[in-house]
Amino acid sequence: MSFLGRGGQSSSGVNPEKMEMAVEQLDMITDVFNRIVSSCHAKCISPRYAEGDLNKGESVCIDRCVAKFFEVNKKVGERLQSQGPGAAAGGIGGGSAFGSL
Amino acid sequence: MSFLGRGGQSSSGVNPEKMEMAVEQLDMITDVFNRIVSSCHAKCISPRYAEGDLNKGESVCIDRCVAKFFEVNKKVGERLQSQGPGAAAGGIGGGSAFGSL
Amino acid sequence: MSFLGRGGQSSSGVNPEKMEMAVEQLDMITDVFNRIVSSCHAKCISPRYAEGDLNKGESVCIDRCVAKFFEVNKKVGERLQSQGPGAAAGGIGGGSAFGSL
Amino acid sequence: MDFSQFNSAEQAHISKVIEKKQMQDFMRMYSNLVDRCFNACCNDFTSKALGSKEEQCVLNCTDKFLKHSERVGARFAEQNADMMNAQGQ
Amino acid sequence: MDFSQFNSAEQAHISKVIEKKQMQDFMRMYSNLVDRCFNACCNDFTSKALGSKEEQCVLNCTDKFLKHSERVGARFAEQNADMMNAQGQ
Amino acid sequence: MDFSQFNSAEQAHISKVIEKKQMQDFMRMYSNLVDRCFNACCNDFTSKALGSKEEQCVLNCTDKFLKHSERVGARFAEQNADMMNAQGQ
Repeated sequence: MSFLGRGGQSSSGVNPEKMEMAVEQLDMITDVFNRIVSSCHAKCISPRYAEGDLNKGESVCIDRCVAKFFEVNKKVGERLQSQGPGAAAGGIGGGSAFGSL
Repeated sequence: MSFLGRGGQSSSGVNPEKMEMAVEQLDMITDVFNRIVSSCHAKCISPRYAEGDLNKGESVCIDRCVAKFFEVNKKVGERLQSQGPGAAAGGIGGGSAFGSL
Repeated sequence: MSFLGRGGQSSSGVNPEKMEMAVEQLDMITDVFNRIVSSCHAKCISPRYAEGDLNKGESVCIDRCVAKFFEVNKKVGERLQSQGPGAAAGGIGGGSAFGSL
Repeated sequence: MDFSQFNSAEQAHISKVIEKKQMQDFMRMYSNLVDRCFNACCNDFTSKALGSKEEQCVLNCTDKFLKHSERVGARFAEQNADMMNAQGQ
Repeated sequence: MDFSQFNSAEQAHISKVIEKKQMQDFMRMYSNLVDRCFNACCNDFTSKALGSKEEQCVLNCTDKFLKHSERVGARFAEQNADMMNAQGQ
Repeated sequence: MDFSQFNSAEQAHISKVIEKKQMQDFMRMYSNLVDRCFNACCNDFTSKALGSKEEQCVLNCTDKFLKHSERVGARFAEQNADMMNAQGQ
Protein backbone atom coordinates (compact mmCIF):
# COMPACT_ATOMS: atom_id res chain seq x y z
CA MET A 1 0.00 0.00 0.00
CA SER A 2 1.77 3.08 -1.04
CA PHE A 3 0.78 6.40 0.48
CA LEU A 4 2.93 8.15 -2.12
CA GLY A 5 1.18 10.20 -4.82
CA ARG A 6 0.08 8.35 -7.96
CA GLY A 7 2.98 8.31 -10.49
CA GLY A 8 1.81 10.25 -13.56
CA GLN A 9 2.00 8.57 -16.96
CA SER A 10 5.35 10.40 -17.56
CA SER A 11 7.34 9.00 -20.42
CA SER A 12 10.68 9.18 -18.59
CA GLY A 13 9.97 8.49 -14.87
CA VAL A 14 9.13 5.14 -13.34
CA ASN A 15 5.38 4.54 -13.05
CA PRO A 16 4.95 2.71 -9.69
CA GLU A 17 1.60 1.16 -10.64
CA LYS A 18 2.90 -0.28 -13.92
CA MET A 19 5.90 -1.65 -12.00
CA GLU A 20 3.69 -3.25 -9.38
CA MET A 21 1.54 -4.97 -12.00
CA ALA A 22 4.58 -6.24 -13.89
CA VAL A 23 6.08 -7.62 -10.68
CA GLU A 24 2.79 -9.31 -9.77
CA GLN A 25 2.68 -10.96 -13.19
CA LEU A 26 6.27 -12.15 -12.74
CA ASP A 27 5.41 -13.63 -9.36
CA MET A 28 2.43 -15.47 -10.82
CA ILE A 29 4.47 -17.00 -13.65
CA THR A 30 7.14 -18.10 -11.17
CA ASP A 31 4.52 -19.57 -8.84
CA VAL A 32 2.90 -21.67 -11.58
CA PHE A 33 6.35 -22.81 -12.75
CA ASN A 34 7.39 -23.89 -9.23
CA ARG A 35 4.10 -25.76 -8.74
CA ILE A 36 4.58 -27.69 -11.98
CA VAL A 37 8.17 -28.57 -11.01
CA SER A 38 6.91 -29.90 -7.68
CA SER A 39 3.80 -31.76 -8.97
CA CYS A 40 5.59 -33.39 -11.92
CA HIS A 41 8.54 -34.35 -9.72
CA ALA A 42 6.13 -36.24 -7.47
CA LYS A 43 4.43 -37.89 -10.48
CA CYS A 44 7.47 -38.73 -12.61
CA ILE A 45 10.63 -39.11 -10.47
CA SER A 46 11.01 -42.22 -8.26
CA PRO A 47 12.67 -41.34 -4.93
CA ARG A 48 15.20 -44.19 -5.22
CA TYR A 49 17.77 -41.86 -6.86
CA ALA A 50 19.88 -44.72 -8.23
CA GLU A 51 21.49 -42.29 -10.73
CA GLY A 52 21.68 -38.56 -11.29
CA ASP A 53 20.39 -38.47 -14.89
CA LEU A 54 16.78 -38.58 -16.05
CA ASN A 55 15.97 -41.94 -17.68
CA LYS A 56 13.80 -42.30 -20.82
CA GLY A 57 10.59 -42.96 -18.88
CA GLU A 58 11.08 -39.99 -16.56
CA SER A 59 11.79 -37.60 -19.45
CA VAL A 60 8.68 -38.64 -21.42
CA CYS A 61 6.59 -38.49 -18.25
CA ILE A 62 7.79 -34.92 -17.52
CA ASP A 63 6.86 -33.70 -21.01
CA ARG A 64 3.33 -35.14 -20.77
CA CYS A 65 2.94 -34.03 -17.15
CA VAL A 66 3.66 -30.35 -18.01
CA ALA A 67 1.16 -30.48 -20.89
CA LYS A 68 -1.53 -32.09 -18.70
CA PHE A 69 -0.96 -29.59 -15.91
CA PHE A 70 -1.66 -26.72 -18.34
CA GLU A 71 -4.89 -28.44 -19.43
CA VAL A 72 -6.07 -28.91 -15.84
CA ASN A 73 -5.14 -25.28 -15.15
CA LYS A 74 -7.39 -24.21 -18.02
CA LYS A 75 -10.26 -26.55 -17.05
CA VAL A 76 -10.34 -25.36 -13.43
CA GLY A 77 -10.21 -21.73 -14.59
CA GLU A 78 -13.19 -22.24 -16.90
CA ARG A 79 -15.13 -24.01 -14.12
CA LEU A 80 -14.51 -21.16 -11.67
CA GLN A 81 -15.64 -18.57 -14.24
CA SER A 82 -18.77 -20.57 -15.03
CA GLN A 83 -19.72 -20.31 -11.35
CA GLY A 84 -20.85 -16.76 -12.13
CA PRO A 85 -19.43 -13.38 -11.00
CA GLY A 86 -19.16 -14.44 -7.39
CA ALA A 87 -16.37 -16.85 -8.08
CA ALA A 88 -14.65 -14.84 -10.77
CA ALA A 89 -14.79 -11.53 -8.89
CA GLY A 90 -12.62 -13.06 -6.24
CA GLY A 91 -14.79 -13.86 -3.25
CA ILE A 92 -16.91 -16.95 -3.55
CA GLY A 93 -19.62 -16.94 -0.89
CA GLY A 94 -17.82 -18.83 1.78
CA GLY A 95 -14.66 -19.16 -0.24
CA SER A 96 -12.81 -16.57 1.74
CA ALA A 97 -12.83 -15.45 5.31
CA PHE A 98 -13.92 -11.99 4.21
CA GLY A 99 -17.24 -13.35 3.07
CA SER A 100 -17.92 -14.31 6.64
CA LEU A 101 -16.93 -11.06 8.39
CA MET B 1 9.40 -1.14 8.24
CA SER B 2 8.45 2.39 7.57
CA PHE B 3 11.00 5.10 8.13
CA LEU B 4 8.23 7.69 7.71
CA GLY B 5 7.19 9.69 10.75
CA ARG B 6 4.50 8.22 12.97
CA GLY B 7 1.01 9.21 11.66
CA GLY B 8 -0.62 11.41 14.31
CA GLN B 9 -3.96 10.35 15.83
CA SER B 10 -5.74 12.82 13.45
CA SER B 11 -9.44 12.23 13.13
CA SER B 12 -9.56 12.71 9.36
CA GLY B 13 -6.24 11.30 8.00
CA VAL B 14 -5.30 7.64 7.72
CA ASN B 15 -3.43 6.34 10.78
CA PRO B 16 -0.78 3.94 9.34
CA GLU B 17 -0.36 2.01 12.57
CA LYS B 18 -4.10 1.37 12.99
CA MET B 19 -4.21 0.26 9.34
CA GLU B 20 -1.30 -2.08 9.81
CA MET B 21 -2.90 -3.73 12.84
CA ALA B 22 -6.24 -4.13 11.08
CA VAL B 23 -4.54 -5.71 8.06
CA GLU B 24 -2.58 -8.09 10.31
CA GLN B 25 -5.82 -9.15 12.00
CA LEU B 26 -7.43 -9.76 8.58
CA ASP B 27 -4.45 -11.86 7.52
CA MET B 28 -4.70 -13.95 10.67
CA ILE B 29 -8.43 -14.64 10.22
CA THR B 30 -7.84 -15.61 6.58
CA ASP B 31 -4.94 -17.86 7.57
CA VAL B 32 -6.98 -19.77 10.18
CA PHE B 33 -9.87 -20.09 7.68
CA ASN B 34 -7.59 -21.50 4.95
CA ARG B 35 -6.03 -23.98 7.39
CA ILE B 36 -9.47 -25.27 8.46
CA VAL B 37 -10.54 -25.63 4.80
CA SER B 38 -7.41 -27.66 4.12
CA SER B 39 -7.45 -29.82 7.30
CA CYS B 40 -11.17 -30.62 7.12
CA HIS B 41 -10.92 -31.38 3.38
CA ALA B 42 -8.28 -33.99 4.20
CA LYS B 43 -10.40 -35.43 7.04
CA CYS B 44 -13.85 -35.38 5.41
CA ILE B 45 -13.60 -35.51 1.59
CA SER B 46 -12.62 -38.80 -0.10
CA PRO B 47 -10.35 -38.19 -3.12
CA ARG B 48 -12.43 -40.45 -5.40
CA TYR B 49 -14.50 -37.47 -6.60
CA ALA B 50 -17.32 -39.64 -7.95
CA GLU B 51 -19.68 -36.62 -7.89
CA GLY B 52 -19.40 -32.89 -7.49
CA ASP B 53 -21.84 -32.46 -4.59
CA LEU B 54 -21.16 -33.05 -0.90
CA ASN B 55 -22.92 -36.19 0.35
CA LYS B 56 -24.64 -36.42 3.76
CA GLY B 57 -21.63 -37.95 5.50
CA GLU B 58 -19.21 -35.35 4.17
CA SER B 59 -21.48 -32.44 5.19
CA VAL B 60 -21.93 -33.70 8.76
CA CYS B 61 -18.20 -34.43 8.99
CA ILE B 62 -17.34 -30.85 7.89
CA ASP B 63 -19.60 -29.28 10.51
CA ARG B 64 -18.06 -31.36 13.32
CA CYS B 65 -14.54 -30.90 11.96
CA VAL B 66 -14.78 -27.09 12.06
CA ALA B 67 -16.08 -27.21 15.64
CA LYS B 68 -13.31 -29.58 16.73
CA PHE B 69 -10.63 -27.47 15.05
CA PHE B 70 -11.73 -24.43 17.08
CA GLU B 71 -11.53 -26.52 20.30
CA VAL B 72 -8.01 -27.74 19.48
CA ASN B 73 -7.05 -24.15 18.60
CA LYS B 74 -8.19 -23.06 22.08
CA LYS B 75 -6.54 -26.01 23.88
CA VAL B 76 -3.13 -25.43 22.22
CA GLY B 77 -3.37 -21.70 22.99
CA GLU B 78 -4.06 -22.37 26.66
CA ARG B 79 -1.17 -24.86 26.82
CA LEU B 80 1.29 -22.37 25.28
CA GLN B 81 0.21 -19.66 27.72
CA SER B 82 0.56 -22.04 30.67
CA GLN B 83 4.21 -22.52 29.66
CA GLY B 84 4.90 -19.15 31.32
CA PRO B 85 6.00 -15.78 29.82
CA GLY B 86 8.70 -17.39 27.71
CA ALA B 87 6.21 -19.06 25.45
CA ALA B 88 3.58 -16.35 25.49
CA ALA B 89 6.02 -13.49 24.89
CA GLY B 90 6.88 -15.06 21.59
CA GLY B 91 10.26 -16.69 21.95
CA ILE B 92 10.32 -20.02 23.70
CA GLY B 93 13.85 -20.88 24.69
CA GLY B 94 14.81 -22.86 21.65
CA GLY B 95 11.53 -22.25 19.88
CA SER B 96 12.90 -19.68 17.51
CA ALA B 97 16.22 -19.14 15.82
CA PHE B 98 16.60 -15.79 17.57
CA GLY B 99 16.90 -17.54 20.88
CA SER B 100 20.02 -19.20 19.59
CA LEU B 101 21.79 -16.16 18.05
CA MET C 1 11.96 -1.74 -3.89
CA SER C 2 12.57 1.59 -2.35
CA PHE C 3 12.33 4.66 -4.50
CA LEU C 4 13.90 6.67 -1.67
CA GLY C 5 17.45 7.98 -2.15
CA ARG C 6 20.30 5.71 -1.06
CA GLY C 7 21.01 6.17 2.71
CA GLY C 8 24.56 7.59 3.01
CA GLN C 9 27.11 5.72 5.09
CA SER C 10 26.41 8.16 8.01
CA SER C 11 27.68 7.00 11.34
CA SER C 12 24.57 8.06 13.28
CA GLY C 13 21.58 7.54 10.93
CA VAL C 14 20.04 4.20 9.97
CA ASN C 15 21.45 2.81 6.72
CA PRO C 16 18.43 1.20 4.98
CA GLU C 17 20.55 -1.12 2.82
CA LYS C 18 22.52 -2.50 5.80
CA MET C 19 19.20 -3.01 7.63
CA GLU C 20 17.68 -4.83 4.68
CA MET C 21 20.66 -7.19 4.42
CA ALA C 22 20.64 -7.89 8.17
CA VAL C 23 16.90 -8.66 8.06
CA GLU C 24 17.36 -10.96 5.06
CA GLN C 25 20.09 -12.85 6.94
CA LEU C 26 17.78 -13.17 9.97
CA ASP C 27 14.99 -14.53 7.77
CA MET C 28 17.34 -17.10 6.24
CA ILE C 29 18.54 -18.35 9.64
CA THR C 30 14.95 -18.63 10.86
CA ASP C 31 13.90 -20.44 7.69
CA VAL C 32 16.66 -23.06 8.00
CA PHE C 33 15.83 -23.50 11.72
CA ASN C 34 12.12 -24.04 11.00
CA ARG C 35 12.91 -26.52 8.25
CA ILE C 36 15.13 -28.57 10.58
CA VAL C 37 12.43 -28.55 13.29
CA SER C 38 9.92 -29.86 10.77
CA SER C 39 12.16 -32.44 9.04
CA CYS C 40 13.58 -33.87 12.28
CA HIS C 41 10.10 -33.98 13.86
CA ALA C 42 8.97 -36.17 10.96
CA LYS C 43 12.07 -38.39 11.27
CA CYS C 44 12.32 -38.71 15.06
CA ILE C 45 8.92 -38.20 16.74
CA SER C 46 6.28 -40.95 16.47
CA PRO C 47 2.76 -39.47 16.06
CA ARG C 48 1.28 -41.70 18.81
CA TYR C 49 1.92 -39.00 21.46
CA ALA C 50 1.58 -41.43 24.36
CA GLU C 51 3.42 -38.90 26.62
CA GLY C 52 4.50 -35.29 26.47
CA ASP C 53 8.22 -35.80 27.15
CA LEU C 54 10.92 -36.80 24.69
CA ASN C 55 12.10 -40.37 25.33
CA LYS C 56 15.76 -41.43 25.07
CA GLY C 57 15.50 -42.64 21.49
CA GLU C 58 13.79 -39.46 20.29
CA SER C 59 16.38 -37.22 21.96
CA VAL C 60 19.36 -39.06 20.48
CA CYS C 61 17.65 -39.13 17.08
CA ILE C 62 17.10 -35.33 17.18
CA ASP C 63 20.77 -34.64 17.96
CA ARG C 64 21.97 -36.80 15.05
CA CYS C 65 19.24 -35.51 12.73
CA VAL C 66 20.30 -31.85 13.20
CA ALA C 67 23.94 -32.77 12.52
CA LYS C 68 23.04 -34.73 9.39
CA PHE C 69 20.81 -31.95 8.09
CA PHE C 70 23.74 -29.50 8.27
CA GLU C 71 25.92 -31.99 6.32
CA VAL C 72 23.30 -32.41 3.60
CA ASN C 73 22.90 -28.61 3.49
CA LYS C 74 26.65 -28.29 2.83
CA LYS C 75 26.73 -31.13 0.26
CA VAL C 76 23.86 -29.71 -1.80
CA GLY C 77 25.45 -26.23 -1.65
CA GLU C 78 28.77 -27.57 -2.95
CA ARG C 79 26.98 -29.49 -5.74
CA LEU C 80 25.08 -26.40 -6.88
CA GLN C 81 28.27 -24.33 -6.95
CA SER C 82 30.09 -27.03 -8.91
CA GLN C 83 27.40 -26.68 -11.59
CA GLY C 84 29.25 -23.53 -12.69
CA PRO C 85 28.23 -19.84 -12.58
CA GLY C 86 24.77 -20.53 -14.03
CA ALA C 87 23.64 -22.30 -10.91
CA ALA C 88 25.52 -20.15 -8.44
CA ALA C 89 24.53 -16.85 -10.02
CA GLY C 90 20.92 -17.67 -9.27
CA GLY C 91 19.37 -18.64 -12.56
CA ILE C 92 19.97 -22.18 -13.70
CA GLY C 93 18.95 -22.55 -17.31
CA GLY C 94 15.45 -23.86 -16.78
CA GLY C 95 15.65 -23.58 -13.02
CA SER C 96 13.53 -20.49 -12.84
CA ALA C 97 10.66 -19.14 -14.84
CA PHE C 98 12.71 -16.08 -15.77
CA GLY C 99 15.00 -18.23 -17.82
CA SER C 100 12.05 -19.07 -20.00
CA LEU C 101 10.63 -15.56 -20.54
CA MET D 1 -13.81 -7.06 12.61
CA ASP D 2 -15.48 -3.93 13.98
CA PHE D 3 -15.38 -1.22 11.33
CA SER D 4 -16.78 1.56 13.53
CA GLN D 5 -13.32 2.17 14.99
CA PHE D 6 -12.23 3.71 11.65
CA ASN D 7 -12.97 7.16 10.26
CA SER D 8 -14.26 7.43 6.67
CA ALA D 9 -10.77 7.84 5.09
CA GLU D 10 -9.58 4.76 6.93
CA GLN D 11 -12.69 2.79 5.96
CA ALA D 12 -12.11 3.68 2.31
CA HIS D 13 -8.52 2.56 2.65
CA ILE D 14 -9.40 -0.67 4.46
CA SER D 15 -12.03 -1.70 1.92
CA LYS D 16 -9.48 -1.12 -0.87
CA VAL D 17 -7.06 -3.38 1.02
CA ILE D 18 -9.78 -6.01 1.57
CA GLU D 19 -10.64 -5.94 -2.12
CA LYS D 20 -7.00 -6.55 -3.06
CA LYS D 21 -6.69 -9.29 -0.44
CA GLN D 22 -9.84 -11.01 -1.75
CA MET D 23 -8.33 -11.03 -5.23
CA GLN D 24 -5.05 -12.49 -3.92
CA ASP D 25 -7.02 -14.99 -1.84
CA PHE D 26 -8.94 -16.05 -4.93
CA MET D 27 -5.76 -16.49 -6.98
CA ARG D 28 -4.21 -18.57 -4.21
CA MET D 29 -7.36 -20.71 -3.96
CA TYR D 30 -7.29 -21.14 -7.76
CA SER D 31 -3.64 -22.31 -7.77
CA ASN D 32 -4.18 -24.65 -4.81
CA LEU D 33 -7.25 -26.09 -6.50
CA VAL D 34 -5.28 -26.85 -9.69
CA ASP D 35 -2.59 -28.57 -7.59
CA ARG D 36 -5.14 -30.50 -5.54
CA CYS D 37 -7.23 -31.75 -8.49
CA PHE D 38 -4.21 -32.45 -10.72
CA ASN D 39 -2.58 -34.56 -7.99
CA ALA D 40 -5.84 -36.39 -7.20
CA CYS D 41 -7.08 -36.97 -10.78
CA CYS D 42 -4.03 -37.28 -13.06
CA ASN D 43 -1.94 -40.40 -12.55
CA ASP D 44 -1.64 -41.83 -16.06
CA PHE D 45 1.01 -40.22 -18.24
CA THR D 46 0.86 -42.62 -21.17
CA SER D 47 -0.69 -39.70 -23.05
CA LYS D 48 -0.40 -35.96 -22.60
CA ALA D 49 -4.06 -35.29 -23.38
CA LEU D 50 -6.59 -35.15 -20.50
CA GLY D 51 -8.77 -38.29 -20.63
CA SER D 52 -12.56 -37.99 -20.22
CA LYS D 53 -12.46 -39.78 -16.84
CA GLU D 54 -9.68 -37.45 -15.68
CA GLU D 55 -11.62 -34.41 -16.90
CA GLN D 56 -14.76 -35.46 -15.04
CA CYS D 57 -12.67 -36.05 -11.92
CA VAL D 58 -11.18 -32.53 -12.19
CA LEU D 59 -14.65 -30.95 -12.58
CA ASN D 60 -16.08 -32.92 -9.61
CA CYS D 61 -13.00 -32.12 -7.56
CA THR D 62 -13.44 -28.38 -8.31
CA ASP D 63 -17.19 -28.35 -7.59
CA LYS D 64 -16.82 -30.36 -4.38
CA PHE D 65 -14.01 -28.10 -3.14
CA LEU D 66 -16.08 -24.94 -3.72
CA LYS D 67 -19.06 -26.45 -1.84
CA HIS D 68 -16.74 -27.69 0.93
CA SER D 69 -15.14 -24.26 1.23
CA GLU D 70 -18.55 -22.57 1.30
CA ARG D 71 -19.80 -24.85 4.08
CA VAL D 72 -16.62 -24.28 6.12
CA GLY D 73 -17.18 -20.52 5.63
CA ALA D 74 -20.67 -20.76 7.11
CA ARG D 75 -19.58 -22.82 10.14
CA PHE D 76 -16.51 -20.55 10.53
CA ALA D 77 -18.72 -17.47 10.77
CA GLU D 78 -20.95 -19.17 13.37
CA GLN D 79 -17.96 -20.26 15.48
CA ASN D 80 -16.52 -16.72 15.30
CA ALA D 81 -19.84 -15.25 16.34
CA ASP D 82 -20.06 -17.66 19.30
CA MET D 83 -16.53 -16.70 20.35
CA MET D 84 -17.33 -12.97 20.11
CA ASN D 85 -20.46 -13.42 22.28
CA ALA D 86 -18.57 -15.60 24.75
CA GLN D 87 -16.05 -12.76 25.14
CA GLY D 88 -18.98 -10.35 25.61
CA GLN D 89 -17.63 -8.25 22.73
CA MET E 1 24.83 -12.36 13.63
CA ASP E 2 27.51 -9.87 14.66
CA PHE E 3 25.84 -6.79 16.15
CA SER E 4 29.01 -4.72 16.47
CA GLN E 5 28.74 -3.70 12.81
CA PHE E 6 25.74 -1.49 13.66
CA ASN E 7 25.67 1.95 15.29
CA SER E 8 23.29 2.55 18.21
CA ALA E 9 20.40 3.83 16.02
CA GLU E 10 20.72 0.76 13.82
CA GLN E 11 20.91 -1.57 16.83
CA ALA E 12 17.72 -0.04 18.23
CA HIS E 13 16.04 -0.52 14.87
CA ILE E 14 17.26 -4.10 14.46
CA SER E 15 16.10 -5.16 17.92
CA LYS E 16 12.64 -3.72 17.16
CA VAL E 17 12.61 -5.77 13.93
CA ILE E 18 13.76 -8.89 15.80
CA GLU E 19 11.03 -8.40 18.40
CA LYS E 20 8.37 -8.19 15.66
CA LYS E 21 9.84 -11.22 13.88
CA GLN E 22 9.83 -13.23 17.11
CA MET E 23 6.13 -12.43 17.56
CA GLN E 24 5.39 -13.45 13.95
CA ASP E 25 7.53 -16.57 14.40
CA PHE E 26 5.56 -17.47 17.53
CA MET E 27 2.19 -17.00 15.77
CA ARG E 28 3.36 -19.17 12.88
CA MET E 29 4.59 -21.85 15.30
CA TYR E 30 1.22 -21.67 17.10
CA SER E 31 -0.79 -22.15 13.87
CA ASN E 32 1.47 -24.97 12.68
CA LEU E 33 1.15 -26.66 16.06
CA VAL E 34 -2.68 -26.55 15.89
CA ASP E 35 -2.54 -28.08 12.38
CA ARG E 36 -0.02 -30.73 13.42
CA CYS E 37 -1.83 -31.85 16.60
CA PHE E 38 -5.32 -31.65 15.04
CA ASN E 39 -4.22 -33.83 12.11
CA ALA E 40 -2.44 -36.31 14.39
CA CYS E 41 -5.03 -36.53 17.19
CA CYS E 42 -8.48 -35.94 15.68
CA ASN E 43 -9.74 -38.67 13.38
CA ASP E 44 -13.21 -39.45 14.77
CA PHE E 45 -15.95 -37.09 13.69
CA THR E 46 -18.92 -39.00 15.10
CA SER E 47 -19.15 -36.13 17.59
CA LYS E 48 -18.05 -32.52 17.42
CA ALA E 49 -16.81 -32.41 21.01
CA LEU E 50 -13.13 -33.18 21.77
CA GLY E 51 -12.93 -36.63 23.47
CA SER E 52 -10.70 -37.05 26.53
CA LYS E 53 -8.29 -39.29 24.61
CA GLU E 54 -8.10 -36.71 21.83
CA GLU E 55 -7.55 -33.92 24.35
CA GLN E 56 -4.70 -35.80 26.06
CA CYS E 57 -3.15 -36.47 22.65
CA VAL E 58 -3.31 -32.74 21.78
CA LEU E 59 -1.64 -31.76 25.08
CA ASN E 60 1.11 -34.40 24.68
CA CYS E 61 1.60 -33.37 21.05
CA THR E 62 2.00 -29.72 22.12
CA ASP E 63 4.40 -30.49 24.98
CA LYS E 64 6.48 -32.87 22.90
CA PHE E 65 6.74 -30.36 20.03
CA LEU E 66 7.93 -27.59 22.36
CA LYS E 67 10.59 -29.88 23.88
CA HIS E 68 11.59 -31.08 20.39
CA SER E 69 11.87 -27.51 19.14
CA GLU E 70 13.91 -26.49 22.19
CA ARG E 71 16.37 -29.37 21.71
CA VAL E 72 16.74 -28.56 17.98
CA GLY E 73 17.43 -24.93 19.02
CA ALA E 74 20.28 -26.02 21.27
CA ARG E 75 21.90 -28.31 18.62
CA PHE E 76 21.28 -25.60 15.98
CA ALA E 77 23.22 -23.05 18.04
CA GLU E 78 26.11 -25.51 18.52
CA GLN E 79 26.26 -26.34 14.80
CA ASN E 80 26.22 -22.62 13.92
CA ALA E 81 29.01 -21.95 16.40
CA ASP E 82 31.10 -24.80 14.91
CA MET E 83 30.55 -23.39 11.41
CA MET E 84 31.56 -19.88 12.53
CA ASN E 85 34.79 -21.21 14.11
CA ALA E 86 35.52 -23.38 11.06
CA GLN E 87 35.29 -20.23 8.95
CA GLY E 88 37.58 -18.52 11.45
CA GLN E 89 34.99 -15.77 11.84
CA MET F 1 6.25 -10.67 -20.61
CA ASP F 2 6.39 -7.90 -23.23
CA PHE F 3 9.14 -5.45 -22.28
CA SER F 4 8.39 -2.90 -25.01
CA GLN F 5 5.63 -1.40 -22.87
CA PHE F 6 8.28 0.05 -20.53
CA ASN F 7 10.46 3.14 -21.01
CA SER F 8 14.21 2.84 -20.38
CA ALA F 9 14.00 3.90 -16.70
CA GLU F 10 11.30 1.32 -16.10
CA GLN F 11 13.26 -1.38 -17.96
CA ALA F 12 16.30 -0.67 -15.77
CA HIS F 13 14.11 -0.91 -12.71
CA ILE F 14 12.39 -4.12 -13.82
CA SER F 15 15.65 -5.90 -14.63
CA LYS F 16 16.95 -4.98 -11.16
CA VAL F 17 13.77 -6.49 -9.68
CA ILE F 18 14.10 -9.61 -11.85
CA GLU F 19 17.72 -10.02 -10.76
CA LYS F 20 16.71 -9.85 -7.10
CA LYS F 21 13.80 -12.26 -7.69
CA GLN F 22 16.11 -14.73 -9.45
CA MET F 23 18.40 -14.68 -6.41
CA GLN F 24 15.45 -15.26 -4.04
CA ASP F 25 14.13 -17.97 -6.37
CA PHE F 26 17.53 -19.67 -6.30
CA MET F 27 17.72 -19.55 -2.48
CA ARG F 28 14.21 -21.00 -2.22
CA MET F 29 15.09 -23.77 -4.69
CA TYR F 30 18.26 -24.47 -2.69
CA SER F 31 16.35 -24.80 0.62
CA ASN F 32 13.63 -26.96 -0.96
CA LEU F 33 16.29 -29.18 -2.52
CA VAL F 34 17.98 -29.73 0.89
CA ASP F 35 14.58 -30.64 2.40
CA ARG F 36 13.66 -32.92 -0.49
CA CYS F 37 16.99 -34.84 -0.61
CA PHE F 38 17.35 -35.01 3.19
CA ASN F 39 13.84 -36.50 3.53
CA ALA F 40 14.39 -38.93 0.64
CA CYS F 41 17.95 -40.04 1.47
CA CYS F 42 18.42 -39.88 5.26
CA ASN F 43 16.43 -42.39 7.25
CA ASP F 44 19.04 -44.00 9.49
CA PHE F 45 19.97 -42.03 12.59
CA THR F 46 22.13 -44.65 14.29
CA SER F 47 25.01 -42.29 13.47
CA LYS F 48 25.17 -38.54 12.90
CA ALA F 49 27.68 -38.77 10.04
CA LEU F 50 26.42 -38.97 6.44
CA GLY F 51 27.00 -42.52 5.14
CA SER F 52 28.50 -43.03 1.65
CA LYS F 53 25.20 -44.47 0.33
CA GLU F 54 23.32 -41.49 1.77
CA GLU F 55 25.83 -39.07 0.26
CA GLN F 56 25.52 -40.65 -3.20
CA CYS F 57 21.75 -40.50 -2.89
CA VAL F 58 21.91 -36.76 -2.01
CA LEU F 59 24.15 -36.02 -5.02
CA ASN F 60 21.94 -38.02 -7.41
CA CYS F 61 18.84 -36.39 -5.94
CA THR F 62 20.37 -32.92 -6.52
CA ASP F 63 21.52 -33.67 -10.08
CA LYS F 64 18.22 -35.29 -11.04
CA PHE F 65 16.21 -32.37 -9.63
CA LEU F 66 18.25 -29.81 -11.60
CA LYS F 67 17.78 -31.78 -14.84
CA HIS F 68 14.07 -32.25 -14.05
CA SER F 69 13.66 -28.55 -13.37
CA GLU F 70 15.52 -27.66 -16.56
CA ARG F 71 13.30 -29.92 -18.67
CA VAL F 72 10.14 -28.51 -17.07
CA GLY F 73 11.50 -25.03 -17.89
CA ALA F 74 11.84 -25.91 -21.56
CA ARG F 75 8.33 -27.45 -21.83
CA PHE F 76 6.94 -24.54 -19.77
CA ALA F 77 8.34 -21.99 -22.23
CA GLU F 78 6.85 -23.94 -25.18
CA GLN F 79 3.41 -24.16 -23.53
CA ASN F 80 3.51 -20.43 -22.76
CA ALA F 81 4.47 -19.66 -26.33
CA ASP F 82 1.58 -21.82 -27.64
CA MET F 83 -0.83 -20.02 -25.31
CA MET F 84 0.41 -16.59 -26.45
CA ASN F 85 -0.05 -17.54 -30.13
CA ALA F 86 -3.47 -19.06 -29.41
CA GLN F 87 -4.50 -15.72 -27.91
CA GLY F 88 -3.10 -14.02 -31.05
CA GLN F 89 -0.95 -11.85 -28.78
